[in-house]
Amino acid sequence: MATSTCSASQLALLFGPNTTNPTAAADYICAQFSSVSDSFSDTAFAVDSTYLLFSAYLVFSMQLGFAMLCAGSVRAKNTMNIMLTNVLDAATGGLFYYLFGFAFAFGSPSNGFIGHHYFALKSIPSSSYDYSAFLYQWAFAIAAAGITSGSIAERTQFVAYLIYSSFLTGFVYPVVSHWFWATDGWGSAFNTSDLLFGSGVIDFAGSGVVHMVGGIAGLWGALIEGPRIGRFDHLGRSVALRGHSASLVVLGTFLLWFGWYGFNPGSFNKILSPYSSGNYYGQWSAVGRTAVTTTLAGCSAALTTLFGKRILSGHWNVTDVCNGLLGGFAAITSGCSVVEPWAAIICGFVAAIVLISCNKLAEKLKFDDPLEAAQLHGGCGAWGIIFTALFATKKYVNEVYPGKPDRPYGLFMGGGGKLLAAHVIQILVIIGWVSATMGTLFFVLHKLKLLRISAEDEMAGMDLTRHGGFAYIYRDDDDDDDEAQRNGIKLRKIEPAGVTPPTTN
Amino acid sequence: MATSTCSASQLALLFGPNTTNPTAAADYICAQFSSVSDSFSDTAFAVDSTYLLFSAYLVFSMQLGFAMLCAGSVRAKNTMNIMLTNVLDAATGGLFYYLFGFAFAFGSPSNGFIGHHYFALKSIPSSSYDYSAFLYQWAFAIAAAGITSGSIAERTQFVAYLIYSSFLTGFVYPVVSHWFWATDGWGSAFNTSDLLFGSGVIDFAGSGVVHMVGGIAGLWGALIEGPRIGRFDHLGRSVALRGHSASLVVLGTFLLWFGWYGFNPGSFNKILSPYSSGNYYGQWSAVGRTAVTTTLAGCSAALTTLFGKRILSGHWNVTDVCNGLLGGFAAITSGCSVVEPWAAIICGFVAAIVLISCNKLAEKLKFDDPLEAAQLHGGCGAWGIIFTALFATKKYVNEVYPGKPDRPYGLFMGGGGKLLAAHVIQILVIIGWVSATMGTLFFVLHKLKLLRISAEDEMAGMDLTRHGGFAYIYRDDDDDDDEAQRNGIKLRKIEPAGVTPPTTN
Amino acid sequence: MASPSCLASDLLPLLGTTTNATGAAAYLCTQLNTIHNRLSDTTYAVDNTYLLFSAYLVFAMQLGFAMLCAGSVRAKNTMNIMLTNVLDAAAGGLSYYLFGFAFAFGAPSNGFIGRQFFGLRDFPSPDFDYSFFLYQWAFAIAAAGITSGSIAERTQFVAYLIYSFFLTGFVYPIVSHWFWSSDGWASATKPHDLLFGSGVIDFAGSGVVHMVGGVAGLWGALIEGPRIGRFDRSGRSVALRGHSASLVVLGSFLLWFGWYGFNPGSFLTISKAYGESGNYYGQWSAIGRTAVTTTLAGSTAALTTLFGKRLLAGHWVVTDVCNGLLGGFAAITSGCSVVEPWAAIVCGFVAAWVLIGCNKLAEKLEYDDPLEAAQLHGGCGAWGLLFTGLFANQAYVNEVYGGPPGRPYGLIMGGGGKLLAAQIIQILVISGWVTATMGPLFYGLHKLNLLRISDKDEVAGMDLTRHGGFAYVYHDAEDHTHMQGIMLSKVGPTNGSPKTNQNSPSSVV
Repeated sequence: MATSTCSASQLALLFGPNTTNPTAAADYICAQFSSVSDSFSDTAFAVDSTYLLFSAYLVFSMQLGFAMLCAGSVRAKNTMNIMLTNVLDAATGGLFYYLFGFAFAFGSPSNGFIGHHYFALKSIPSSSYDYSAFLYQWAFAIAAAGITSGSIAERTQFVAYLIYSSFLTGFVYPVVSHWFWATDGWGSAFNTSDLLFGSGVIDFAGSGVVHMVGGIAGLWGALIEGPRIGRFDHLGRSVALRGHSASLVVLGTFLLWFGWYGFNPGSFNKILSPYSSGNYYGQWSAVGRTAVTTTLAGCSAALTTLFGKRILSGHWNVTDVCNGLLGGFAAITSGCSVVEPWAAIICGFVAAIVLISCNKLAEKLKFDDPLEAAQLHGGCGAWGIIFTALFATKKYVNEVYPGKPDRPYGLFMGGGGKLLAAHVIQILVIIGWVSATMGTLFFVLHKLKLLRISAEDEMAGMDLTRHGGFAYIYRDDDDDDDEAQRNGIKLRKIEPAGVTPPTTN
Repeated sequence: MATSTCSASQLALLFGPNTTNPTAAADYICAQFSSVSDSFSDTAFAVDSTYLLFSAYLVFSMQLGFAMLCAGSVRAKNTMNIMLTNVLDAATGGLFYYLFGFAFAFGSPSNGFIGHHYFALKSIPSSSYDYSAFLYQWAFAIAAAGITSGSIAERTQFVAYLIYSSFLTGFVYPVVSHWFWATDGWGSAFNTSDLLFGSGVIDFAGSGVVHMVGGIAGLWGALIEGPRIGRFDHLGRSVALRGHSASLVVLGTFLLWFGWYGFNPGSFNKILSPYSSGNYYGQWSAVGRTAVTTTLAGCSAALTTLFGKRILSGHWNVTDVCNGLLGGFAAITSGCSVVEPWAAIICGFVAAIVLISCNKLAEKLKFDDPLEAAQLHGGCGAWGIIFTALFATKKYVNEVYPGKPDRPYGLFMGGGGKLLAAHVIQILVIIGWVSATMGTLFFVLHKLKLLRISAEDEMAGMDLTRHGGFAYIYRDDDDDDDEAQRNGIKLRKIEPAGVTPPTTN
Repeated sequence: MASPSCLASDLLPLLGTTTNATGAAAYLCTQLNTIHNRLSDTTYAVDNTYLLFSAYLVFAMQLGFAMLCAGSVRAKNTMNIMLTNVLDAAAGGLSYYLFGFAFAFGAPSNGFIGRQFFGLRDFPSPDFDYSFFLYQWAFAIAAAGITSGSIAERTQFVAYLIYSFFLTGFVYPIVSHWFWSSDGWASATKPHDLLFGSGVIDFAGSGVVHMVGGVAGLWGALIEGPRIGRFDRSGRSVALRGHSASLVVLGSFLLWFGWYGFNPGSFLTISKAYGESGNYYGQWSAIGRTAVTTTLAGSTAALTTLFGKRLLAGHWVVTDVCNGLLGGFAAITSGCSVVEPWAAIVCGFVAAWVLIGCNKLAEKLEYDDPLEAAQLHGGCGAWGLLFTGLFANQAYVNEVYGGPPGRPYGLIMGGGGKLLAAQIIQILVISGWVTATMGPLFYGLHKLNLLRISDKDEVAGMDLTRHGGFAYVYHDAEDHTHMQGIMLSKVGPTNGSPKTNQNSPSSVV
C-alpha cells in the first residue's frame, strides 16, 4: 500500500530560493512522509496477516468439523477408522503440502500447468507470499482430502487411504489450484496476460477447485469400490445405514459453518485494501458481504431441504437439513464475493434441489456414498460454478478482480456468456483431470486388492479388526475379566439388536 | 510504532526568515505529522490488542479441548468428575490469577524470584500491560492446571483437586513464569541487565513453563496416588483401561490443535512490529512462521506415532496418534518462533519417539497416568527445551529477542553451548521447584487421606458416588416405570459385557 | 479519524513569499490528505476485522446452544432439539435479512421501530457495514436459541417454526431498536432526549437478548405445562436428567468461548482513542477489560454454584456448575463494559444465588423448564440490569457512551438513582412487551392444538415419531428387523446401555 511518494526535488522547486534552505526543508518534509509511508506499509502487512492467519485457523477448524461429521455419519463400528483418516489428512497434508504441494500450486513464475518454486518453503517469505499464505492454502488442501474420505468411508483399507490422501493433497489438488488461482494458471482470473475467454474463471473460494475436486475423487472411489454390504438389499431396494450419532453430525455441521467464515471471506487474503481511499466502502465491506452471502445461501438451502424432505419423506430430518446446509455453502463458495445477497438465496434454494436430485439419482444407480460427499460437494459445487457465471454482478467483479476493466460478468446480469463459457470449461476440465488421475489411482489400488476390505472385516467393523477396539465403551466392565468378555462376545452374536428403527429416506 | 517526531523549530530554521511566517508554517506542518504519528500509535494498539485478544480466545478454547480429551480418555463412570475439574480449572484459575497469580508472575519491577505488583489488576492498564495481556496469561495458567488433572484422573478426591489446582494456578505456575518470562525474571531472555549465561532461556511459548510444570506436577500426583485399580494385574502385567469415547478424544485433540495457534503464534503478543520498517518481512512473517513450525512438528509427530505404533502394536490407533500429535506440539512450543520449518519436522519426529519411550518406561515402572500427561507434557516438553537449544537459528533469535546483539543460539546451528547450558538449567530448576512444591503438597494430602478415593468409590465410579449420577443415559426408560428399571439393574448385573476386546498396548 | 485534514488555504498564508507558495501548500496538503485517507482505510479495516471475527465467535455460541440443549434433554428428543437449533440459525438468517435488521436498526426512524434497509437495501451505508449486519444476526439467533430450551421435549415442530420466525423477525428486533438503535426511545446512544437523562445501559444485552429469550421461554413453558413425569402425583419434583453430560460441558465451553465475541465484540470498533490520541489507553483497553469482567463474573458464579449446590444437594454436580457459569455470563452481559473487575465478582456471586433461588421457586410452582432457560436468562438477566444500575463506574460510562459529560452512573458508586430507574423501566418494559407478544402467540398456538405434542409422542420420544429415528445407534443391527429390536428392547436390556438410577435422590436439579 504505497503512499504516493514524496519528491523532494519537486517540493524544493516549489519552495524556491526565498526559503533559506529549500532543499533541506524539502528533504526534511519528505523524510517525514516516507517514514509515514513505511509505517502504513507495516500496518497493512500486520492487519492483513492478522486477518489471513485467523481466517486460516477458522478454515483449519473445518477439519475438526469434517472429523465430527464423518464420525457421526458412519456406524459406531467404523468410527475410529474414519476419525483416524481425518487426523491423518491434516498431518500428511501438512508434510506434503510443505514439501511440494504449495510449490506445485503457487510456485510462480512458472507455466500455466504447474508451479515449480518454493519447494519446502524455500525463499518464503517473499514479497508475494508470506508464511500465512502457506498456512491458509494448506488448510484448503486438507479440506479437499477430507471430502473424499467421506465418500469411501466404512469399506476402504487404511493403506489405500494413506496413498490416495497423499496423492490428492500433494499433487492432484495443487495442480488444479495452480490452474485457477495462481497468477500464471491458464484458467485463472488473476492471470495478467492471457485470460481465458478474456475473463478467466471466477472460482473465488473454490466450489470447483476444492469441492468438486474432492467430490469427483470420492465419486470414483465409491464407484470402484461398490456399495457397502447391506446398503441395497437383494431386491435392489435402498436401505439406509444410519450413522451412529446425530449429535456428532450437528456438531460437525456447525463447526463447518463456523469454519466457512474463514473459507469464503478469508479468500480475499487481504482486508486493508480500499476501493477508493478515504471512503467507508472498501474491501472490508466486500469481506462482510461475502460472509453475508455465505450465510444466506446456507440458510436458504437448509430451509429448502427441511420442507423438501418433509414432503418427500414425511420427517423433519436433522441430518438431511445439515447436508442441505452444507450443500448451500459448497455452492456459494465459488461466487460468494461477486454476487448480491438476494442472489445467494437463489443459489441456496437451487443447491438444495440439486442435492436432493443427486441423492435420488445415486439411489437409482446404486451408488453408495456414506456422507453424500460426491453428491454434495461434486453436485452442489458444479451448480455453484454455473451460478456464479449467471449472477456475478459487474461492480463486484471489477472490485474483487481489479486491474482489467470491463470483465465479463454474469449472464443474467447482462454480462454476456463469456464467463459462463469459461466456467463450463472449468467444470469439464476438473472432471477430466480428477477422473484421469484419481480414477486411475483407485482402479490400480482396486486391481492390487489394496482398496476394499474383506467382507468379514466389513461386517465386524474396522475398529475391531484394524484399530484395536471400538470407539465407545459406555459400560465399564473390568477388562481383565476374560471369561465375562468371551461370554460377552459369544452372547452378542445371538443377542438381538438395540433399537434401530428402519428409516425410509 | 513511533514515526520519527517532527521538530518544528528545526523545520522553521530551514524555511528561514523569507517565508512569511516560518514558525507558524513549521508548527502547522509538524502538528499534522504528530497527529498522524498519534493515529499510528492508536492503530498499533488496536491491531496488537485485536491480535492478542483473539489469540487469548483461541488459547481459552484449549480448555475445551482438554475437557473433551480428558472426558474421552477416562471410563464413562468418571466422566462427570473429570469434566467438572476442567470447568473448575478455568473458574478457580480466573479468580486466583486475577487476585494474585498475575501479580506474582508479571508484577515488575520486582526481584528475580517473584513479582509483587498488580494484585487484583491494580494499576492495570499500564504502559506495559493491558487487560488483554492478563487475559492471555490467564488462559495459559489454566492450561497448566488442566494438564495435571489428566495425570491423576479417575482416582482423586474432588477436594484434593480443588486444593492443588488453586495452589498450582495461583502460586507454583506464576512463579515459574516470572522466572522465565517476566522482564526481571532471573532466567528470562527478556531480562535487560543480567542474562543467564549471557543468553537467558528461550522458552518462547512454554514447553517448560507450562507443559513441564503441568507434567511434573502430574507425575508426582500420579506417583503418590499409585495406579488405578485394575491397571496392572496381579502378575504385574499392564492392562489398558481404555477411555470410553474415541470421538471425544479426537474432538479434544483437534480443539487443542486449533487452540495451539493461539498458544504459539500468539506468544508474540504483538503483530504490528516491523523488523525494518517498510519491508514485507516483519513480525507478521515471524508469526506466520511460528504457525507453520507448530503445524509441521505436530504433523510429523503424528505420522511417526502412526507408523511406530503400527510396528509395535499392529494397530492403526487413533488415540495414540492424537497423543503423538499433542506431544509434537508440546515439544515445539519452546522453540517455535526461532527455528526453521525443517527443524520442526525433526522436533516432531523425536518427540514421538520420546513419548513412546516414556510410555514404555511408565509401564515398566507401573506408573499409571490415564492421559499420559506426565509423559506427554513432561517428557516431550523437556525434549522441546533441549531441541530449542540445538536448533535455534541466529537470525530468528535476534529478531524475536531484540535489544541485545550476538545472543547465543542453537548448538547445531553453530551458536555454541551457552543456550544449551541455560536450557539444561531450566529443566533442572523446573523439576526441582515443582517437585519441592507440588510433590510436598500431594504428599501432605496423601497423609491427610484427602488424596485418593476409597476402593469402593473407585470401582463404582465417582460420578455415581460423588457427582449425582452417570454422565450418559442413552436408553430412555419411562421414568415412571419403576419395575422395568429395577429389572434393568438386576439384569445388568448378570448380563455379560458388551464387546470390549482386550487391548495390548 | 481524529486527524484534522490539511487545508491548503490554511497553510498558504504561512508560507507566504515562497516562490510558489500555492504550489507548495497544495503539494503538502495533498500528501497529508492522502495520509489521512489511508488512516481512515486502516481504521475501517481494523474495525471490520475485529467485528467480523467477533461475529464468528458469537455464531459459535449457536453451536454451544445446540450441544448444551442436546445434552440436557433425553436421548429420545435429541434430534428434535438439535434441528430447532439449526433452524434458528437458518430461519433467523432469512428473516433477519429480509426485515429483522430493518426493524432494529433502520434509522432514521421513530423510537419504536426502524424502517430502512429491508433486504439490506442501500447497504453498506456510512453508518452500517455488512459486518454489523452479520454481528446483529448472530445476536438475534441467540435469543431464539434461548427460548427453544424452555419448551424442549414437548413442543410440536410447527409451533417451533412459527414462534422462532416471529421472535427473530419481530419481537426481538423491536426490543433491540428501543435500547440499541440511535433513535430508540430508551437508547443510551441517542443524541438527545435520553430517558431520565441517562438512557438504558444494556451494553451487550442482558435485557435485550437474554431477558427477551428467557421471558418468551417462560410463557411457552407455562402454557405448555411440565413434561410428563416431571412432577409425580404427589407433586414432588423428579429430575429428568439429560442424556449426556459431555455434550453439556462441550456446549457450556463453546458458549464461554463465544461470549468473548458477545461482550467485548459489542464495542463494534477497536481502533478508537479515549481522549488524547497517542495514549496506551483507549477502546482496546476497554475491550480487554470487558473480556476480563466477563471471565470473572462467570468464574465466580461457577464457584458459588459449586459450593452452594454441594451444601444444598450434597453433590459436586457438573451440569449445575455449567448453568451457574452461564448465569454469571448472562448477568454481566449488561454491565460488562462499564464496571470494574472487582464488581464483576459481586455480579457473578449474586447471579449464582439468583439462579438457585429461581430454580427453587420454579420447583415450588411446578414450572418445568428443561434447560432452566427462563430462570437462567430471565432471572440472571434481570439481575444483570439491576447490577449495572448499581455498579456502573463514572469514568467508564463516559468513555464507552461518550456524549454529554455528567451521565448518571451506578447508585452504589455515587451516581444517583437515575440509571437504576432507567434499568428498572427496561426490565418492566421488556417483560411487558414479550408477554404481550409471545404470550398471546403461545396461547393461540395452544388453543389451536399446535403447541404441545400428544402424550403418546412424548413418551415415545419425538425423534422416533417425527424425525425418523433415534439420534444414536451405538450397536449395529445388521439385518435384524425393526419389530424384534423394539419388542426385545421392551422386555430385556439391550447390550451396552448402562442403566442408571434416574430416580436417585441425588439428581434433584
